[in-house]
Order: sequence, then structure tokens, then C-alpha cells
Amino acid sequence: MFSNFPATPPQASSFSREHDLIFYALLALTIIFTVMVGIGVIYFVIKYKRGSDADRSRPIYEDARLETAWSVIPLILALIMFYFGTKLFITMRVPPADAQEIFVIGKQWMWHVQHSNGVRENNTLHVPAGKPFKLTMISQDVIHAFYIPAFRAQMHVVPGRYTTMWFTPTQPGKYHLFCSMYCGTQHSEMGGTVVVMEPREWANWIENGGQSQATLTLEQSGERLYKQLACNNCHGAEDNMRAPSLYGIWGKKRTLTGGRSVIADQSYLRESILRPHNKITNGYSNTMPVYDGQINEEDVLKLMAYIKVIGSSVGGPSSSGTDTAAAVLNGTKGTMSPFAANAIQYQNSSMRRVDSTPTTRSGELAVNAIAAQQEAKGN
Amino acid sequence: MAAIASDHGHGHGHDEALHHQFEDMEQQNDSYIVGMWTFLVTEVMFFGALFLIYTLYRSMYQLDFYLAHKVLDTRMGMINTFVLLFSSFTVAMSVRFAQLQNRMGVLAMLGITQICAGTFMVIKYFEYQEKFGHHLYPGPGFGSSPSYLNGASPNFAQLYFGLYFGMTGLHGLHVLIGMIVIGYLMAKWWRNSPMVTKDYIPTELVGLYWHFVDLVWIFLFPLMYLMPKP
Amino acid sequence: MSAIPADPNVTAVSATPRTETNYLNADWSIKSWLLTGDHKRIGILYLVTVSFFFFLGSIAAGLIRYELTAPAGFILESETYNKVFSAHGIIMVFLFLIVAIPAILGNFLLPLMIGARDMAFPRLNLLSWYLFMIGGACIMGGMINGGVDSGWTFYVPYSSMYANSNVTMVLTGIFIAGFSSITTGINFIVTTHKMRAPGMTWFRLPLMVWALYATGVVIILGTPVVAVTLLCIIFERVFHLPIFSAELGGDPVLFQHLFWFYSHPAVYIMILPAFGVQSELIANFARKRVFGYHLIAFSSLAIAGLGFLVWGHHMFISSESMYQGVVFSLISFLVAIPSAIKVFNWTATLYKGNIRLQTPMIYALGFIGLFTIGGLTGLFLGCLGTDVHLTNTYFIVAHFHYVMVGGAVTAFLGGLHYWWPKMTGRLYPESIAKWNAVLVFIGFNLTFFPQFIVGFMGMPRRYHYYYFAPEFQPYHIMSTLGSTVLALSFIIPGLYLTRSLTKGAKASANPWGAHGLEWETSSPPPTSNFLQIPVVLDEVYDFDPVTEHEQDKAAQALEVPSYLSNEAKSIESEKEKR
Amino acid sequence: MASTPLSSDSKHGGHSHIINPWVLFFNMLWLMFLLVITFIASEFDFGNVIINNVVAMLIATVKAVFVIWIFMGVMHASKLAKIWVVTGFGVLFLMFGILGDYATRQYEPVSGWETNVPNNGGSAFPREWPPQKKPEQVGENFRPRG
Repeated sequence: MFSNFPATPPQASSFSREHDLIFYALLALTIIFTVMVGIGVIYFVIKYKRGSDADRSRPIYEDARLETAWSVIPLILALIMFYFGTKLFITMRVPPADAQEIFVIGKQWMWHVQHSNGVRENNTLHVPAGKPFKLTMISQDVIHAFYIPAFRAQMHVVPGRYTTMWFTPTQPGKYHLFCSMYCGTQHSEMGGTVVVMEPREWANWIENGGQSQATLTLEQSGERLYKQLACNNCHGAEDNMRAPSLYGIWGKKRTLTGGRSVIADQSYLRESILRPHNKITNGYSNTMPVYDGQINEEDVLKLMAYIKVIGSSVGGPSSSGTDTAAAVLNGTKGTMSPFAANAIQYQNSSMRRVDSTPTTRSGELAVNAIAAQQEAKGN
Repeated sequence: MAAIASDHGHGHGHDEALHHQFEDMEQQNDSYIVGMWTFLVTEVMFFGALFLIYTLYRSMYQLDFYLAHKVLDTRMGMINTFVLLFSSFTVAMSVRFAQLQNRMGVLAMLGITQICAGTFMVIKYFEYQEKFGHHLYPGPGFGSSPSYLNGASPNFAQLYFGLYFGMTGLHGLHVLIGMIVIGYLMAKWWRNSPMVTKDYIPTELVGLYWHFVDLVWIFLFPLMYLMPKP
Repeated sequence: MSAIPADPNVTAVSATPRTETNYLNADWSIKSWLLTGDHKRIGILYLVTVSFFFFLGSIAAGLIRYELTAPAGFILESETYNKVFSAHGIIMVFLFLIVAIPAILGNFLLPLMIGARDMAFPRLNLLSWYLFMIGGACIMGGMINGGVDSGWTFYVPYSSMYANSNVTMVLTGIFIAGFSSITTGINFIVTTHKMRAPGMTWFRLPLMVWALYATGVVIILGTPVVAVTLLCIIFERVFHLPIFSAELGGDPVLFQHLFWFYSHPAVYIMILPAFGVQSELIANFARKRVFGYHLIAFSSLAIAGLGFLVWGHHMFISSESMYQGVVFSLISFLVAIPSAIKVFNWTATLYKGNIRLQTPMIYALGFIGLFTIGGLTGLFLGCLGTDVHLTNTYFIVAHFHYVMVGGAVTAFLGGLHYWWPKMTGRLYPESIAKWNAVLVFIGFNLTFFPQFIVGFMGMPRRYHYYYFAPEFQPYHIMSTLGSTVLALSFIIPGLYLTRSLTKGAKASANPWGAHGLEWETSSPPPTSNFLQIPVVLDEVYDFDPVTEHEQDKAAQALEVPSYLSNEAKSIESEKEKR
Repeated sequence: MASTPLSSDSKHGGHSHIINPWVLFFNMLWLMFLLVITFIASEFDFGNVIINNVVAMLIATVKAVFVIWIFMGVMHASKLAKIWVVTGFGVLFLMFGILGDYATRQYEPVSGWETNVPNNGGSAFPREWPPQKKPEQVGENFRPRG
């Protein structure tokens, strides 16, 4: 029909087509029988209405042949439909051996999905087109039902026992995910989106821990921002006409115009980014634009992290100090414990794109952040 | 419909025990018996559902149920079964006496039945008391004396005792209701009320009910008290 | 058409002379009503109370529909919405549908139809009304006290561990109301077996009696199971006896098994009496014996029997074993056949009849249409493959409303109109009633047809919000518009039927010229139903459309409206005076 | 009519057949004997837990039949009452069809891991067994899950 007034759900899994065929066959039967009965009723009512001159002689009250006919014909039709329906159902209930397993936990009122490589998401499910998936599901509290209309797949999620469903998505796109078994106050909001991706896109996604791009550390995103804001046009590796280099600046004493001097610490750097005209380094003029109100505190923090990295290096980029910087930026993380690296990543989570999920934030990485803290305490 | 007036209207209108809607005593008695049986069928389904739940859980957790059931006192269960079987006999006898319109016989038999029912309830009371004392009532304090669990999983043992208290409790409730009904019937007989003396059916109905209570216990006893070792 | 739907042989047929005292005016005191053993008075008591509950349930339905016009709701909180739909379900199922036709029409008609003075156990019958009232009061008490939000199905562990404590009270109410049904069922069975008038053989019974008998059997065998299942939840809540607790290894799905073991047959408690009413209406307004009487009678029993074998089709996706699912699906397809037979037989009854399109007949014809759609959409849900997608959606909501409202309520209204003169001794205004019957049909389809579509699109049932799926909204708006029409069409009969109690024309013993023992006695009948117990000599539905048609023709030739008997004429002139 | 004993008026009482008291008495003795048999059978191992249970239930059923047939007077009751008794137990039997679900679940061709745990009835909570290997648990209400 009209695109903004749909009457059918999208077909997005390997079951959809077969399901819809059976559905429309049943629909045709329904229409045929309803119309038959309807026409029969209307015709008889008009013809044999009181006072009409229709022939009423020799009425029939019982007719074994007729009654057998309309018992047996619907029976045969019913059995045919039963056969096809059952065939589809058995397909739906028997996952293929190569199906990849996904674990689903239902709780009031959210879906918690865990992919087999540990990627977690809440109220969303990312799957690639063309690959069978088997969902093993359990509930933490009451009975829920995992329902994806576009896949024609639905299964109860029961506490105390695993239930399974499987499907092969076929059509990339975003589809509804519902909880269809009444589960309490926010039952209607227990749902979200199923995102069917192109296989390659999905492979990337799952590789990057549930995000379309690899997560960046605070420093990495600072570097990106540094280039984005074109800081590097002036603040290069060496001092130049326009601006001093920031390499090796961290913790150094800076002489300002007017003779005052300050230590290049966080608060100085912050002020110099936001309101550079307040403290101008000796020998330079006030050419840097004011970033106050232009970038937010988060960006300042990122820039600060990057400047700290390059500022801690000695001299130019070729000097030994930058190795650490490069190591940090490249994600090899130097001597940092893996927990700490995760902690940084955790701190960095605000960089995430919209399709990232809150659990990644509060899940594994968060746990590692806490572990890192404890590790630090222990040391 | 060409219907003609029937010639047998209230032919037995003078019969005190005959209700106005019936034609004769036979129809009335038959109706009451059939009515009571339909009611008993509902009772069968009522307890049947519980037996079904019990069967399922026991087949799932045989060993735990076996270990948990050891706490029950088989002797007490046996005595209770004997008591109920005997009371069934006395009730059957009271129906017989009612048919013979032997008022004292009925009263004596129903009296013995009441004593049996009382004995049953007293024994049940002691059994329950023991379970409560051993912290075997399901709920937060369950199994705080683990030695009484005989090593059964506290979870599954709780299921067992949940069903034990549920089923024997409902059965006990039926015994109590039976005692009240029999007491009422005895009062009627005592006062020589024509409702019971002229018509044995009320006594028969109470008897049927009491036999049903016995019937439930006949299944409850081996299921709850006498589990074979898995 | 005249306001008096009369028949040429009205006065000729009514064998019993009209008496001044009837069951209504025999005694006016309130005590005489509250302590009555008279099945007719109990039927009227049920009518009053059940209408009240229907009113409450309808208000809840209206709230639901109104709320759903907006994707994010606009008058109710989610919690309130859940309580409202639970109230709608609980009231409509336990306090209206299960009781409506059996306890109102069944109670009133069963002894009249078989030629008995009363039910076999009048006091039990009265007890059943009191149990119903106590149960209803408990349910209402729980709802006034804050309401329950567990839905009418009370699935564990939601109802046993997560819902609020009102559940206990409401469940107690349902438990008690269940015993009310059981007592009614016992009465139906014993009455049908033992109280038939001389000559009333099994195959002379009106089909309504067959249907009520089958209903009684279903009530007797099913209700105790749900009673004990709900009792288990009470145990769990009040006495901490874990029965379905998943934490301790119990199985919540077992609750569903036991619940549907009753609740599927309960569907037949609701619809079988409707079949009975339908057969009566079709036969009496087509002026013809029901086509395939035996087959319809047996199909009632077949439905009652097979109804106990299909409970699992509510659980295809609730982790029930796949193998059992296949078996249940097969039996569900088989149970569709007796229903289909009935529809075809009713249609075939019209053939060569002498059809009178009066109000009850319009309801009956509407029933055929709606029940056909309701029944056939049941196949979508009995069919395993499609059920996986459609269950728990608005498709299933639409399906069972087609069967329950389109079937049971339509039949109830038709039956109420048909037997209204017998119950009250008054005639209702025919023309407005006729148009209203058409309105019910239109309003109903407008309300529930869009729900099939929105269900197929995947809108889950019991959803308060759907802001994340705005494509559902147009259908909800259509549905709400339809429900306004439907609500109107339920209010109108309430008004004109109430008005007819005092203002309506007096009805003769047999205003329809219908066939059946209940029309042999006066309207309203005397307390003892029949002055003398009738002896039945002729077959059921012994109409003769040919002769009737000839009589009509002859009367037309004389230009005298044949249906105006002397009695009716006098009423007509009285009306003119007024 | 009402003053005469009902037994003498066979037409009046319909099926009110008066059972010989000795029949009732011996029925009681027989039931008590069966009760003792039940007890003995429960102590005796017939080789298989299923057979043991079936034997116990068979004896109970025999007892039930004697209660229904003689004490409850179905022996002399109308055909209708008999039909109802049979229907009641028949539908009860149907209801036990619910167990078919649990019996067939384990054959489902789903590669789940819950089926690896034998005799756990499909419950996701694994049972720890045998118990004697466990350390003594004192004062602990619930065994840790999983």
C-alpha cells in the first residue's frame, strides 16, 4: 500500500516468505469461506424472505451426503494447512548445527544480549544478513517473550529454563524488537531494535566490541581533535612564527609577555586553549582564536590528554620521549596493565557512537576499570 | 407444539421429603445421587490437578523427594489410614441404618465417624507440629536444621514440603468440612428431623462425600509417605 | 412491519390460558427475590448483576481504546493502563462471558424448555448466585483496593511473586465465582437428565438444551482444575508454599498447562450456549427445523469433548515440547470442523425457509458472519507456523473478540431480545432494536477488523505505548472510532429494554409464533412454569414454512394483516389511545 | 408410605439397595489388608524405581476401586452415576497428558546444554549430586545456584 501506511510487516528473515505464503493461503481460505457463507446467507434471506414467492416445497432437513461433504472438505483443507504450518514450525524449532549462538537474558524491563565473543548490548540485537543465529534465552524474573515481527520469530523466555529460537536474517535494516509476553509495568517499553547489517559491516562491528569503529583512547581522540581544530597548523613539532610548539611543554616554565612566568600545567593549558589572550607566551602575538564557548569540556579534556602526551616528550617528535607518546597513541599502551588500558577506554566511552550500548559502558570495561583501581590500590 | 396436560402433576404432594420440583421420590433421589456424583467428579479434578503437579515434580527430582520424605512418620500415616478406612466403614453402615430408619444406629455410626475424624486431625496436628519444629515449612526459615533434610537439596525439598502441606492441608480441610457436615447431619437425626429420617438421601450424600475424602487419602498416603528408593 | 411481531396461530397454539399471577408479580418483597428458589427469578438476578459487571468491563474497554489512540498514551500511567486491561479481562471473562448466557438465559430457559417446574436443585441455584456475588465482590474489592495488573491469565511467576497483594483477593474472588459456575453446571446436568417432561426424548430437546448440557459438562470437568491452579498461587502468596516457583526448581510453564486445561474449555463455556441460542433463533425465524439437527447436537458434545484436548495450542511458543505442539495443532484443526458444520447447517436452514427479519434474526445472521471470521482466523493461530508470529499480538486479540463479542455477546443480545417478552411480559420497540442490531454489526467490525491488520504487523497485545512503532497508529484510531459506535450500540438496548419494562406493549404467550415448550406457557410464566406438566408429542422445531407461506398469501389476498390477532389488535388500539 | 422402612418399598426408593453389613465389614478388612500390602510393597524392591512406583499406585487404585464400588455404592447406582464416575477419572487421565509435554521435551532436536544434565527435568538449575561428597552445610538455607 502506501509507504507511510503499511499493512504488512517487513520480510527480513528466511522464515518470512514461507510464513507469509501460509498466512495468505489461510487468508484466501478465510475470504472464500466468509464470502461463501455471506453470499449464501444474503441470497437465502432475500429469496426466502417472508412473503416472497419462492418455491418452499420439499424442504430438506438432513442430508447425509451434503453434511459429509461440508465436514470432509474443510477437514481436508485444514489438514493441508496443518501440514504446511507444521513443516514451517519444525523448521523454526530445529536450529541448524552451524548456527552461531547468542545468549539473551530477559529481565524487567530490558533485553540483555550477549554475543559469543563477549560483546554485549541492551535492547538491541546486531546480526548480519545471511547467517543463521541461535538464541539461547532465559529470564531473570518473570516470563517474557522475544519477538521480532519482521523475522516472524517469537519465543517465550522463561525463568529457570533455557528456551531457544533461531533465524537467518536476510534483509539489512532496522526492525522492531518486542517483549510480547506481559511482564509488568513497563512491558510495552521492553524492546528495542534489531539491526541487520551487511556481513562485512557486522564483522567490523563485532570485532570492535560492538561499535562500528574501534574505540579510541582519550589521547587518540585528542589527537584527532587536535587535527580537526587545525591546532597543528600553528602548534607544530617545532616553534615557528605563529606559535610555539607544544612538544615537551608539559611541566615547563613559560615566560609570558610582560615578564611573568607560569608552569605549563593543566590549568594553564586549559586557559590557553579557551582564553589564549590572557597569557601570551613571550615573543608571540595574540593571534590564536578564542575557543571558550566553541568546544566543550569533554573536548578540552581530550586535547589536554593529547597535549600531555606530546608535551611529555622531549624536544621534537623524533626524540626518544615521543616513543612513549607514539606507543600510547598507537594503543600498544606501553607499560600500562591491561586493566588500566580498559579503564582508559572506559573513561573514553563518551566517544561512542549512538549505536553503542550502555552495557558496554557498565559491563566488562567498567568491571575492568574497577579492577584497575583495585590493582592500583594493591600496588 | 401440541402438548396436552399431563395427568400426573403433584401426585405425591403429601410426601414431606419431596421437593416441589420433582414428580416422585425416585426422581428426586436419583437427581440427588447424580448431582452428588457430578460434584465428586469436580472434586476428583480438583485434587487431580494437585496430584499431577506432584507427579511431575517427583519424577523430576526423585532422589530429593525420596530423601525429604524420610522425615515423615510412616507409623502415623499408617494409623491415620486405618482410622480413615474404619470411618469409611462406619459411614457406610450409617447409610445402611438410615435406609432402615434406625435412628440410634445412624447416630452411633456417625458418632464413631466423628471420633475417627477427630483422631485423624489430632494425629495430623502432631505431624504438622513436628515439621514446623524441624523448620520444614517452606519459606525463609526453611531447612535451618539441615539434618532433617537427610541431604536433600533444600530447593527441591521445599517443593516437596510445599506440596505436602498444600495437599494434606487441603485434604485436612476436607476432613474438617466433613466433620461439620456430619455434625449437622447428626443434629438433624438427633432432633428427628423428617428431612433425614423420612429420606435416607442426605445421609447417603454425606456418606459419599466422606468416602471421597477417604479416597483422596488412599492415594496421598503411598505417594507422600511410602516412596520407593530411586 | 408492525411493532407487534405476531404470528397467525399465536392464540390458537397457546394451550395454557393466561394467568394473572406470574413469577414476577407473585410477591413484590425484596426478601422474596433474595431468598427465591425460582430459576426464573435467579435468572433475572443474574441478568441485573451481570449487566452491571458488563457495564464496568465496557468502561475499562473504552479506557483502553481511548488511551491507545495516541502512541504514548495521554490519560493513563503505564501501571494504571495495565490495571485497566486486567480489570477488563477479569471482569469480562469471569464475571460476564462465563456467566452471561448459561446463568441468565440458561437458568431462565432450561426448565421451561424441557417442561420442568424448576431446576433440580433450586437452593443450589440460589447459592450459585450468592457465590457469584461474593466472588464478584471480592474481585471488585481487589480492584477498588488498588487493582491488579497481572492480566486475566495470571501467569506465574508474575502473579505469584511480582504483582501486588490484591492478586490474592481477586484470585479468591475468581475461586469463589468458579464454584458458582460449578453449582450451575451440576444443576444443568442433573436437570437435563432427570427433569424432562414426559415425551421429551433426547432428540426432541431444543438445541439450546443440548448446548447447555454440553456447557455443564465442560464446567464440571474444567472449572475445578483452574480453581486449584489459582489456589496454588494463593498458597504461594499467602502460605509461602512453593508450587510453581522457578527459583526452587518448580515449573512456571506447568501453571500455563493447568490454566489452559480449564481456560480453553472455558472458551466453549462461553460459546457453546451461544451456539444454542443461535440454533433457536435461526430455526424460529426461518420457520424451519434446523438443518442437520442431530449433527448439531452431536457437534456440541464433540466440541465439549475435543475442547479438553487442545489446551496446548495456547502454548506453542511457551517452551512446550515441539512434539506436543504438533499433536495439539492437529486436534485444534479437528475441533474447527464441528464449528464449521454448525455454520454451514445454520446457513442451510435458511434454504426454503420463511424468513422473518426481526431483531433476533438480524443478530443471528450477524453472528453467522462474525463467528465465521472469528472461527476461520482461529485457524491462523492453530496453524503452528503462523501462530509463532501471530500469537501474543493484536491478531489474537481480534480473533477472540470476534468469537467472544461477535459470537457470544451477539448471541446473548439476540437471545435476550428473543426471550425478552417471555422474561418480562413486555415487547421491546422493534424498529429501533432492528437498526441497533445492524449498528452492533457495523461497530463491531470497525472496532476489531483493524486489529487483525495491526496484529499481523506485529503489535503485541497488552502494550500501553507504541511510540517506537508509529505505523500502528492509524489502525488504533480506526479501532477506537469503531468502539465508540459499538459502545453506543450497547447503550441503546439498555435504554429501550429498560423503558419497555413499563412502557412496552404487553406480550402474548407466544409473540413470535415460535415453537418450543417455553412458548406454551404464559408470558411471563407462572412461578411453577406450567399449570400442568406438558406431555410432548411432536418433534422439535415442527414448523411448516409452506403452509405458513400459503396462509400469508391468503391473508394478503383478503387484505387483512394476518399477524394481527384479536389480542394484538386490542394492544394496537390501546397504543393509539396513548 | 414414608413411615415404612424404605427397603420394603423397592419402587419408591429406586436404586436404594441396602448392602449387607458383612459385605461392608469384609470390604473394610480387605482394604486394611491392602494397606498392609502397600506398606510391605514399598519396602520391597521390584528391581526398578518405575515398577516400584507403578506397583504402589496399582495397589492404591485397587483400593480406590473397592471404595468406589462397594462403600460408595456405585455397584448398585444408576447407569448415569457410573458414567459420571468413569468420565471423571477419564478426564483426569486426559489431564495427565500434560506430562506428555515433559516426557517429550528431552527428544527435541535442539542442541542445548540443559539436556546434558540427566534427570533434571529440563530445569536449568543443575543439581549437585551425590550429596555425600558435599561438605557439611550448616545453617545455610539455599544452595548456591549454577
